[in-house]
Amino acid sequence: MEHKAYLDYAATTPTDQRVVDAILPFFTERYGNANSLYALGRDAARALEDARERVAASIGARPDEVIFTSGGTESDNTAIIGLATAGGRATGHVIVSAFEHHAVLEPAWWLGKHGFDVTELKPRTDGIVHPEDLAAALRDDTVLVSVMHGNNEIGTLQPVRELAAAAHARGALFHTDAAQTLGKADFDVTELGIDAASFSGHKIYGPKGTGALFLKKGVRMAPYLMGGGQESKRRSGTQNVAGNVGFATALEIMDAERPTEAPRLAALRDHLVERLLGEIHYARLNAVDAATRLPHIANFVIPGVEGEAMLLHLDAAGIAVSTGSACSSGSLKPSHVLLSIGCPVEFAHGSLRVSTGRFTTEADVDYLVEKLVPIVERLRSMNPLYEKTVAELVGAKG
Amino acid sequence: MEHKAYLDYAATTPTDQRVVDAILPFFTERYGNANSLYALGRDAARALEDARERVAASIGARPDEVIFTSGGTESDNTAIIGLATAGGRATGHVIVSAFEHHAVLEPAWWLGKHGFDVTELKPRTDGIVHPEDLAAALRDDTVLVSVMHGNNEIGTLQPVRELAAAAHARGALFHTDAAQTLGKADFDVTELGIDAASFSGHKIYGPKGTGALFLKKGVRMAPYLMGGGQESKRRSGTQNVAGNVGFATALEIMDAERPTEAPRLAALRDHLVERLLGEIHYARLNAVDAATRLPHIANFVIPGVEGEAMLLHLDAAGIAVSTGSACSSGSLKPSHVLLSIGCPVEFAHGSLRVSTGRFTTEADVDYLVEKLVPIVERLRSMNPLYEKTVAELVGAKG
Amino acid sequence: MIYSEKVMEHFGNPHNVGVIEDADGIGEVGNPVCGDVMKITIKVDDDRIDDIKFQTLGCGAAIATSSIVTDMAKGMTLAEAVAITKNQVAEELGGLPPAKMHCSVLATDGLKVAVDDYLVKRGREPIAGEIKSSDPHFDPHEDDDEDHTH
Amino acid sequence: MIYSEKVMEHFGNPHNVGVIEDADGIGEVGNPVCGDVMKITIKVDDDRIDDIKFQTLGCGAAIATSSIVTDMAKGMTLAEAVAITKNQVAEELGGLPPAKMHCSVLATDGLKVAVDDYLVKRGREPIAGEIKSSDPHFDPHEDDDEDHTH
Ligand SMILES: Cc1ncc(COP(=O)(O)O)c(C=O)c1O
Ligand SMILES: Cc1ncc(COP(=O)(O)O)c(C=O)c1O
Repeated sequence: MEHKAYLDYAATTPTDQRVVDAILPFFTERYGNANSLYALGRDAARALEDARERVAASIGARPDEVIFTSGGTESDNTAIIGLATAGGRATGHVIVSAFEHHAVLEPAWWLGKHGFDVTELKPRTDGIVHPEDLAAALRDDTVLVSVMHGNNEIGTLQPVRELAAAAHARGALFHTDAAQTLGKADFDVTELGIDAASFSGHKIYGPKGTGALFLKKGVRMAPYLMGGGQESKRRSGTQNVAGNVGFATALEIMDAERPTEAPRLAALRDHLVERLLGEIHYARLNAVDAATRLPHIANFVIPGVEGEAMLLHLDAAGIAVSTGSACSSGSLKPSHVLLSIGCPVEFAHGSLRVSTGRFTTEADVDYLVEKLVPIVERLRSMNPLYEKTVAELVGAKG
Repeated sequence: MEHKAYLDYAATTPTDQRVVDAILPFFTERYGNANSLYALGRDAARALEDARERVAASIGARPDEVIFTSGGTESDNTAIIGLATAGGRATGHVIVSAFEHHAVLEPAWWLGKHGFDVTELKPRTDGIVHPEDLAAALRDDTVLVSVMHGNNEIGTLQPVRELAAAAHARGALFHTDAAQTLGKADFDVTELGIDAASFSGHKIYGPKGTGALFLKKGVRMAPYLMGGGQESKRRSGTQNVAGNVGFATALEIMDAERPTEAPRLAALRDHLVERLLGEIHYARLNAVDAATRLPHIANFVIPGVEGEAMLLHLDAAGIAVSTGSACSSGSLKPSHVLLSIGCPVEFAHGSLRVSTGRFTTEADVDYLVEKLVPIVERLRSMNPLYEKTVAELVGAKG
Repeated sequence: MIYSEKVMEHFGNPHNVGVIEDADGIGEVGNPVCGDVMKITIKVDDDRIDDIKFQTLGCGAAIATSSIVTDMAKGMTLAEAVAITKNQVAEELGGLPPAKMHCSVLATDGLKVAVDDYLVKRGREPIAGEIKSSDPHFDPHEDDDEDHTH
Repeated sequence: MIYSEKVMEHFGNPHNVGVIEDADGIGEVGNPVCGDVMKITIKVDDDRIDDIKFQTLGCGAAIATSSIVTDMAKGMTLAEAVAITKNQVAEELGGLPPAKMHCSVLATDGLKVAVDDYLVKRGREPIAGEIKSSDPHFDPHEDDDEDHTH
């Protein structure tokens, strides 16, 4: 295999070498516990607070509004459960969008089993949660709304500012999962007017197992990880100084490079969409009507093929992509995200998510299309229902 | 300052260079998401499962009994809350020892506020939780008992095997926090007969922000971090492959070196105790009567001085130690551990924890004593109550 | 979740792909809504499977189990063919991830339906019994961990 | 939690340590159970603090605030001395970590008690008012994060 193309940056990213360099001293030399009083501990504390300030500066927050966590999942769990149950609250109404990551959905479901009333708000077929729809779902007893900033499967960017305003108009707090958008789209907590936001380090060329939670000053939250009282009592556990420094460094690089990187990736995406739709019959871009989208994610439905089979054949050609098909889960349930925007189940099984990043070139994208065309042909030729599917597709079109 | 002595290995350890070497490839090259199907993901999954097998082998468990977490705190939270509330249970009796780390105490208190009845079981003055005392505290509705394997402040080793047997005899599950003992004392889950155990990577020369939870096959546990369903649905969040490989590597090194390292540290400790008690008037070793103790921790009470002041003066001499005095918390509460074993409050303020490790030499220990003697003298000379204290001490002795 | 080498071999180069035009028996199982559909066509000679071909829409395991089951069945008596179990299929492939065990049911079911189709068309008694073609026939497994897109 | 340089200076080399043997006023505040005890002795001349010494059992901040408060008070009139606030003490030290603000209360309290002791001994009216010597006088602060030993 000559060419290799990693096109799954939305799943995870390599850690940038500059980030690794920033991390390294904290393993063997600057290894103090940031909660210790002596010099080595104070040095670690300073590095930690410096990292906090850098993250805060990037998102337009105060340093004491930034809580370091072990990743997007922990941030989401903490925000959803911690905000809903703050001050011992045990009832109330919570709204989450139906296409949230499971790191938000599962805690919401947990709340639903523990005294709260939970509404899953559907996005429209354009892959956007419309503020009017949120306004209609809000109730007097709504305590918390969570709508992600950018969807990890279909890449649509949500009108978070308007959504937060709608939530606030009815007295609810607003959290957004920004794991996929931090560093990739403008993100300023003041401008967005949000109360809390979740971030993940390994999506921005930082280390896995790192992340942060923005929590607006004055907003009450029950801590989720409890113990030694670190992070101003809001997240216990010895701080991962190396990891947090890595996270901050990664974010700074994202910010510095975004002015050129975002348009570059958007152009790559547009090129990919054009070629792929041009060369693969019946292929469709999911959430094609979205008014706003992330530059690095494109999600296709390729009728008549199953996602995992497509993915494995691409893998054999050295190409890494992902599929919303969850055949692998044994549940036979296709992506809840695609279903939420009205994609028919049988097509959702044949979805393909391509996500690009720092090291992606146009050659990578071209190589993907080149390899994908014969793979799709072959899989379709093995599909006993393909002719029927085509007839339906053509019928639906005509 | 010529000499430097890091003597706070129980707080955190430097990451061993061999561990760093093992981790590095996972940042920039082997960066796949362990849940991805393509080659890069499978490579990460293999590394992760390999790490899991190595941890399992070390503790005498099956690989599927090892869950990777973000550290000791998360493991403790997950075990305490996850085991108590498994299967939707909302009531029952939980016993934790009174000198647990706050990562166990706080979740227990949380349970106490959410329908459970919680008993804090006191150790005796020897720093040991006696199985008879546990037997007396157990009730028919006790669902979970948690007693730490080795105490992080006073270094006493608990009779976990007997304690677990006592819990099981009454139908309760048994968890142990082994953050301070893993790799430092023999630890075999089958021999100990426990249902769950918590571990922390940064206590064994692994990276901060890593850890694991042993959960016995067949024992039900509600997951704590919820989301993508990683770690066989028991701990969600993209796995920190680099960190987990680091944790496993660190543990293997501990195991390989323990036969020589444990006796070396025990001898250093005995040397320290002898010199310090010999040269500092009225100094006492806490939990002096413990039948079993860890080789790397010694905790002293130095009447007539305050811990933080002692610590800061030692710091000025390049020595890093810790104190159970929690003056720094603003709560003025001294160590709950020392109080639990009957140390008078006014003496608990003057505690000194010395914990040694891989890079500690006898010269470090001697240097500590040498510097400590004049510091104690000076602080006592500044203590307006010192003469009264001595009179009381002498009176108590006579 | 990692497939065995044998699975990847059969997935990459499946045997007996296609449709026998003048088939003696046809088995179609699965359902596009579930993401797995399999069609088996057989030629029967003297109650033995003389030729067999399949078409499958499905994941890597679905395709590999289809391929191996056709290999296994070829030359077998009808009675032998319907006796092939999902575990034999999985074993023949060097194992399947727990979450994928249901795929081997799809393959054995397809074969059973094709055999019964042949028998019924000949006015004989079916020997495999009823297969609910849209039923995935498996217990969602507790131990799989690749539920969601990251 | 990090101390300012000024705090560390005063902690490392505290000024005015000791006891004035023939003191005109003595102030003792704090409580060994709380971990902080301070004793201030003063010599007074013409209602001015002519000499002042302290002894303190306590943390770094307790010692540093004791040291600075004695520096500040030396030469002041009694009225000026009792008017020193905890915030002035903290300011003079280049700030104190929030969790340590109570230590500056200990220092100002000790001074007040010594001044009143002098006045009462002379049969005059106390000017500082009542100090509960065992009361830590502070709100446990929400924003500290060094609660426990690791
Ligand atoms: C939108 C979104 N939220 C949350 C997460 C979870 O983050 P982490 O993998 O850091 O736990 C992810 C990625 O997996 C994500 O894409
Ligand atoms: C006994 C004990 N349990 C739990 C912890 C918490 O572990 P971590 O720092 O990895 O969260 C520690 C150390 O801080 C500890 O000593």
